[in-house]
Amino acid sequence: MDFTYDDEQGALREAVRGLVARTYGEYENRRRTVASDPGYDERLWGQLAEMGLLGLPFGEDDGGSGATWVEAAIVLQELGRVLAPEPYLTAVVQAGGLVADVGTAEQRAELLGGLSSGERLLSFAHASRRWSPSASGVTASQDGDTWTLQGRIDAVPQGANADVLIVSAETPAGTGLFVVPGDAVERSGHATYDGGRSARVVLGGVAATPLGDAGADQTSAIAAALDRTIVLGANEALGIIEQQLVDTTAYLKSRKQFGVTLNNFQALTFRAADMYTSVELTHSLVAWATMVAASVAAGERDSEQLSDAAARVAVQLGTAGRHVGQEAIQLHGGIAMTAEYRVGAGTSRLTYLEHLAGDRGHHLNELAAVVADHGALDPLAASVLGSAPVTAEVGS
Amino acid sequence: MDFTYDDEQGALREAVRGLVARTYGEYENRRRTVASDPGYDERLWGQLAEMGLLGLPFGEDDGGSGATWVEAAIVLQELGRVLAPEPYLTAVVQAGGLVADVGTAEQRAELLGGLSSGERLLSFAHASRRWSPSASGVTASQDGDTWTLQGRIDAVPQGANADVLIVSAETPAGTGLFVVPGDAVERSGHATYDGGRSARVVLGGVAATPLGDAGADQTSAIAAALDRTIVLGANEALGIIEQQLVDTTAYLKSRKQFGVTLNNFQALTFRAADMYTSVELTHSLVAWATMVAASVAAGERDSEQLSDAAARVAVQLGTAGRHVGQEAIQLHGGIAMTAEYRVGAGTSRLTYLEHLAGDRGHHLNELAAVVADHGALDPLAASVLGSAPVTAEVGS
Amino acid sequence: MQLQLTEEMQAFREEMRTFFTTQVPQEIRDVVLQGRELSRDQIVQSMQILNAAGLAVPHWPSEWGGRDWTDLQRHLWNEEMQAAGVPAPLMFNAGMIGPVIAHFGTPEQKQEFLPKTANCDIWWSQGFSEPDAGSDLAALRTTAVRDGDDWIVNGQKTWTTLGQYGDWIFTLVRTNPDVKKQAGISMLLIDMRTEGLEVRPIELIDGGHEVNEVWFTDVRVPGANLVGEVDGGWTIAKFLLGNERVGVAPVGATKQALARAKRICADLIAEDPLLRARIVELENELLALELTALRVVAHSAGGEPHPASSVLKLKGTELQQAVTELVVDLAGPAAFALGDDEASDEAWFRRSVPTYLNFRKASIYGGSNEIQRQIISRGILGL
Amino acid sequence: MQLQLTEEMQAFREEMRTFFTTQVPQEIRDVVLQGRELSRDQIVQSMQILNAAGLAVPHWPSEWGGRDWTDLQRHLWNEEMQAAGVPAPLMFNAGMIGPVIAHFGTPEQKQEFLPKTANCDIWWSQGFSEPDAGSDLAALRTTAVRDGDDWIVNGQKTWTTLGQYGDWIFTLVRTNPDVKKQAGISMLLIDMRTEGLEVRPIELIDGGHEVNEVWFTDVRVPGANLVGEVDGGWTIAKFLLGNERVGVAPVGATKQALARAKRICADLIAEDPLLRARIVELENELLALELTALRVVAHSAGGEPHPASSVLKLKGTELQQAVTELVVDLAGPAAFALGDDEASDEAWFRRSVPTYLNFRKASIYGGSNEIQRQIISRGILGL
Repeated sequence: MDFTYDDEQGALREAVRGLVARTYGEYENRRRTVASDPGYDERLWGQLAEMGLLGLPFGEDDGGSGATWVEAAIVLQELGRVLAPEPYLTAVVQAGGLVADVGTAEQRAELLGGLSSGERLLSFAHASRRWSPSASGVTASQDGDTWTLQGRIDAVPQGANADVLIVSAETPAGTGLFVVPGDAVERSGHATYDGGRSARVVLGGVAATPLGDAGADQTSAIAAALDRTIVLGANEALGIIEQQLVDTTAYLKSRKQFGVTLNNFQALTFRAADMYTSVELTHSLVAWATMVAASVAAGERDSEQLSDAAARVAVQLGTAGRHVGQEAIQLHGGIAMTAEYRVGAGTSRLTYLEHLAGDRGHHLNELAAVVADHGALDPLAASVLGSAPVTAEVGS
Repeated sequence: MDFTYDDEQGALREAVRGLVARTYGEYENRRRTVASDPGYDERLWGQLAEMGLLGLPFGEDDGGSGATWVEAAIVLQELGRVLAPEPYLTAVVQAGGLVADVGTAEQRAELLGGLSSGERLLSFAHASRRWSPSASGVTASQDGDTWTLQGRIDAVPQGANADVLIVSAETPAGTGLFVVPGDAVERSGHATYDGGRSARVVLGGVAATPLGDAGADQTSAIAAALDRTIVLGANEALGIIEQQLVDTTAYLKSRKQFGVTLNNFQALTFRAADMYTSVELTHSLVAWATMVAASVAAGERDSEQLSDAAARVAVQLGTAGRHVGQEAIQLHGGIAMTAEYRVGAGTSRLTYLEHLAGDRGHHLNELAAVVADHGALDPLAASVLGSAPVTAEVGS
Repeated sequence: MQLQLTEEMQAFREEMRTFFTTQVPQEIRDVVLQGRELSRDQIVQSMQILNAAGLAVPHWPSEWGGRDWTDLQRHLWNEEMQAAGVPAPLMFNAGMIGPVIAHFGTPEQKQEFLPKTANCDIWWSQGFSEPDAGSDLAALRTTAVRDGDDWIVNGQKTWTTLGQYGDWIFTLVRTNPDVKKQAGISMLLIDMRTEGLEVRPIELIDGGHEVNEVWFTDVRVPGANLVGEVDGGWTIAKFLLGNERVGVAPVGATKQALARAKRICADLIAEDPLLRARIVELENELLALELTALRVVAHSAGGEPHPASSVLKLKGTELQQAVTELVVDLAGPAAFALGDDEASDEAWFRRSVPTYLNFRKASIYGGSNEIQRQIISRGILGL
Repeated sequence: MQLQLTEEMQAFREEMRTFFTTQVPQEIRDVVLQGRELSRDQIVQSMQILNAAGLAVPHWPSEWGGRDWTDLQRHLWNEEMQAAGVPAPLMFNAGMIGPVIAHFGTPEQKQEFLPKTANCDIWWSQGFSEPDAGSDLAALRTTAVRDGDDWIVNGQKTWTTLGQYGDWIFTLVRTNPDVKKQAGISMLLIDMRTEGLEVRPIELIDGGHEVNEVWFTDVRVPGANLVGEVDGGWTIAKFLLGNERVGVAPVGATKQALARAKRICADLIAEDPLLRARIVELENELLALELTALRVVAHSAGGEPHPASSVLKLKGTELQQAVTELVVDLAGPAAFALGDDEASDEAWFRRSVPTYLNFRKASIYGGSNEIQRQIISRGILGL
């Protein structure tokens, strides 16, 4: 078990950090970027593509870079640190990941190739009840080889700008996935509270191509995509809370009240210490879950382990993200309430990330349903749930 | 609505405070008293009787003082403040209250008269699953006019010392209540962690007299007795946490570390402020619930309101009692871990009180089951649940 | 001890409830109950309706429109107002500068300002905080220098809530830089149309425009606009902030918000035991808080404020924030969608996160919760 | 990054697990797993079994029984030991005075004490804290004055854990009252049978006798029993306390206690969604803590301790306490009953509250959690 980056990963981190700092090192640039459509910097997106970062987790045969989710996580941490609004999580991790898992070789080459090169922006258009992997609200009808989609999706990330939508829809087999060109649908975009972009997409009988096997039930693939979105999104969140702690600490050292800097008030410094504790514990759990995701993707572990890890990360992030995000504002005081200052925007983005693919309460209920099925958790075993030490059964 | 004591209640409080201070003002006396059987001071018990305090909530016809649960609550707060181990809560409130509610006029006169005069110690012997009002583990059999009881009760308060046991038992009608002389049963007493006394009582076919109507189902009377025990026990707990706050504050002002008194450390004083907040909020809720109990006893309100108020107090006490009890120890540091010092004993007693008649989790589940049945709570209405403001239904 | 309200107080409560729910337009109250943003006109209209009925400034001296109510009456008035979704009378007018002028003002100032203040004919803004004088208010640096009978004001205020609507601003300024910082402060009333005064918006993290910076560049203020003594402003500030903190817990509005959330999300709540338990905990804490407010008002008649009143702001804002956080979780991914109709549940979901973010201010403004803890630990516990 | 243990480390872990679960008597391990009190003999017996296998003091220098393990190996050894219910090697011997003597002792002291210390032939006690020197240890007042080659010790120590079993006590004493308080402290090794030394029990709030006062009245200590330099004791104390704090989270034992609670109370938990959620939260926090410990040990090889190691004690004790609190709630009224058979579930219920009360110490002793927060805020965050 090893939590350290190898040299290549370390270099990747430095490269991404340097790149995004040039665009968003000044927070005002981020503020300006999200103020007008498309809500991110297309030049930076192109640079990410040039560096091979948009294709990181995809195979080289599919036009990707052949790295793993660990490398994608490194990118997301750095994006989080500067609150970069680029749609890496939704386009690369969520939509791209689905295409990689489900698409035919041809689809993968076309869609992931286009995504990786920065030419095609993908988005996952999924209408469902509160993070269910099953589609509801969009129906697919088949007529010979032709599929058409009918229905509405309320909040498609970057939906008004995406070149390709991966749409989930109810089919006789369960939930299917379909490829629809972005400009073939009716879509009305709007800004979300975190500065991102979302769109209502109305599908009025649009023609669609099945992603992967026509007629197959893709519910479990969608579930895996949601789980991965949680785990990778938690890496973005980790970057945010790490930076919020840095910002808060710096503020406490520089801001004066009652004639002294705020770090003279022990009640405040102890709360900063508690933030540190939350950040470090989150760091550990997120790193572990990311390794689980990579391990599952490599076929070394069962997909249930991804689902378990994602749920655990969601629970942790729901606690620590709020703790740090709220305390960062409170310890800054009024200045953090302003849009000019990045701490509040971080808390806003954390809130988005918490609710994107399944929140704390949702996953707490899910974990609670099976809590009696295992003994003590063991992260050093082949499955964290699988091997309660024998001693758990002795001694009573 | 009025939370202040009238002159008579104020005088009662001062009288009780003065009386118990003479016995337990020095904490060492409390420690000595609980170290040997019966675990309380029989002389003080006699003085409480002489002052009419053991019969406070009972009618004058029954040998009581004809006051209300509000006055009993005043006594309990003062007992709590000095951690008096006298079994007021279990003998007077719980067992006595049951006799008052259920007993025949003759039984009331005999038992409550004896209780009030200090001649008879009563105890409620109730075997049930986790605070259920229904008996389980003891069975009553009828043969003509003769009832006999069979079974075991694991933890009867002051069970080895009580003159009269009020025993719950399964009957064909549900749960019945029976009067059994203490010396007619097999009983083995032991100390409980809070310094109190408990006993295992084994009923090997002992003859018993029905309390009140022979053969009636007394489940709801038992439920009311448990609810009252929570509300009145919360008054004892309130006395404890108020005193713990006083003790903690005094300690922070006097104890030196690193050359200065502890109140120079803002992280500690802010935590004391949070303790104060918990104490004051608890004070308000406990006072309200006590008034509800008195109002229900006076027939002015439905018994459901007692049940609701008891549940709310249990939830509040479960949070605030732990908060204050744990912080009191932590802010004192090592000294509070010692048996010589009263803060830790307070936390121990708080733990007992929380678990005596239904704890936080138990009542949180109960309240959660009906949370959708009302709008906003309204303590100024005829029922806190009953009259959601009309505005709750407009505006959407 | 008495559980029931007296009959008289029951009748009073009923009277308030009837007035608020029948005399203030439903469309204004809906804006409040749904957590939307009130317009300037709606706030003024509502306050004028209250003022016409003698319900805008009941705590002022009776000669200026006060009602000589008990604290309990004022509590009931306030709670019923919140429960009905009636916008509270503009705090800067009714709660801040009005009582100050009534207490410290000259007869001319009273005559000139109090009726217009009660009726919101003047919209007041507050000019206290500065970039380097927040919790440490006495560190303020905006100066006023004598020029004949006038004062010349230079400097900058910040966090001026709704300053974009303001007609006049009551301002703390430094009139003597050579003495202990509290001793050199005065209060001036400044017409916001005066040359050299500029209001600049501050965008908040919820995207809204609620607070402002106010810049003063050689702003000339007539000497008659000084309130109280020269260099006596700190006493006035303490008087004003003291009024602000006593007995103010936003219980009624928080209760309404929670009840509303329960109703709108009934299906979700029915499925989820953890959400139900969380709601029970919030309801219970709100009940304890409301009872504490009642205990305080019943006890403080004609004397010092009850010590427990310090917990009202602290706990009140915590619960206010906790309810906004609950609503965020109830909304979940629905908060990402576009709710077109502002009055719809969908729009309420969409507003959930901006509201949550906006209410982070509640524990910062108006005496931060750290200041409240200090008041409790020093002032009450003597630590 | 690597999720799996290497094969070598898997084998090492398996070796530890096998040893602990087969070579240490079940009856001793049951006492630990059930949260009962170990006897002196059981602690000594267990440590001697470990020592015979080279598993008692693996972190000591290799010439005195150390194993030159990596931090990960030491972590696995410790966790498996806890998981199996094996009593940890007596901390005062293995974790405190042993490393001190090995580092600061004379060759004679090493020869004399280290083998007996590793084998628990000497039971060491700790004489650091005093009634007025707790978190502020340097304020200690017990004095040692030269008398020829000897020292004469007077004063009082407190919180001496298991001092009733002690053969020797390592003691911080003031040898120079005239300098800065840290600069006048020395460390003496004192035979507890020396005349003038008295151990007095302190009863704790759980009713147990776990700590003691140790009184010194003209206790004569040979000069050869001084460790390190005269007046150099503070350096030794910092060395010792530093060892104590690095990488010590009681994760394994807490996990066992939680798993045990789940098993014993399975029926109750099956009925109660709030209990289930609470257990999930605890398991999750324990997982995050264990992963943090692993992150720290993987990272600290041959250098400074990883900064995150400071959270291990802080969070570790909080979770330890939270699990004892959970068990209190699971036991509920069953804690009032008399469980006759110490090994029964009933007795485990009965012990729940004493255990809960006893573990309040965890956040006070060994560097209180306030001290930990200070280490984090000052040492790591630079505040």
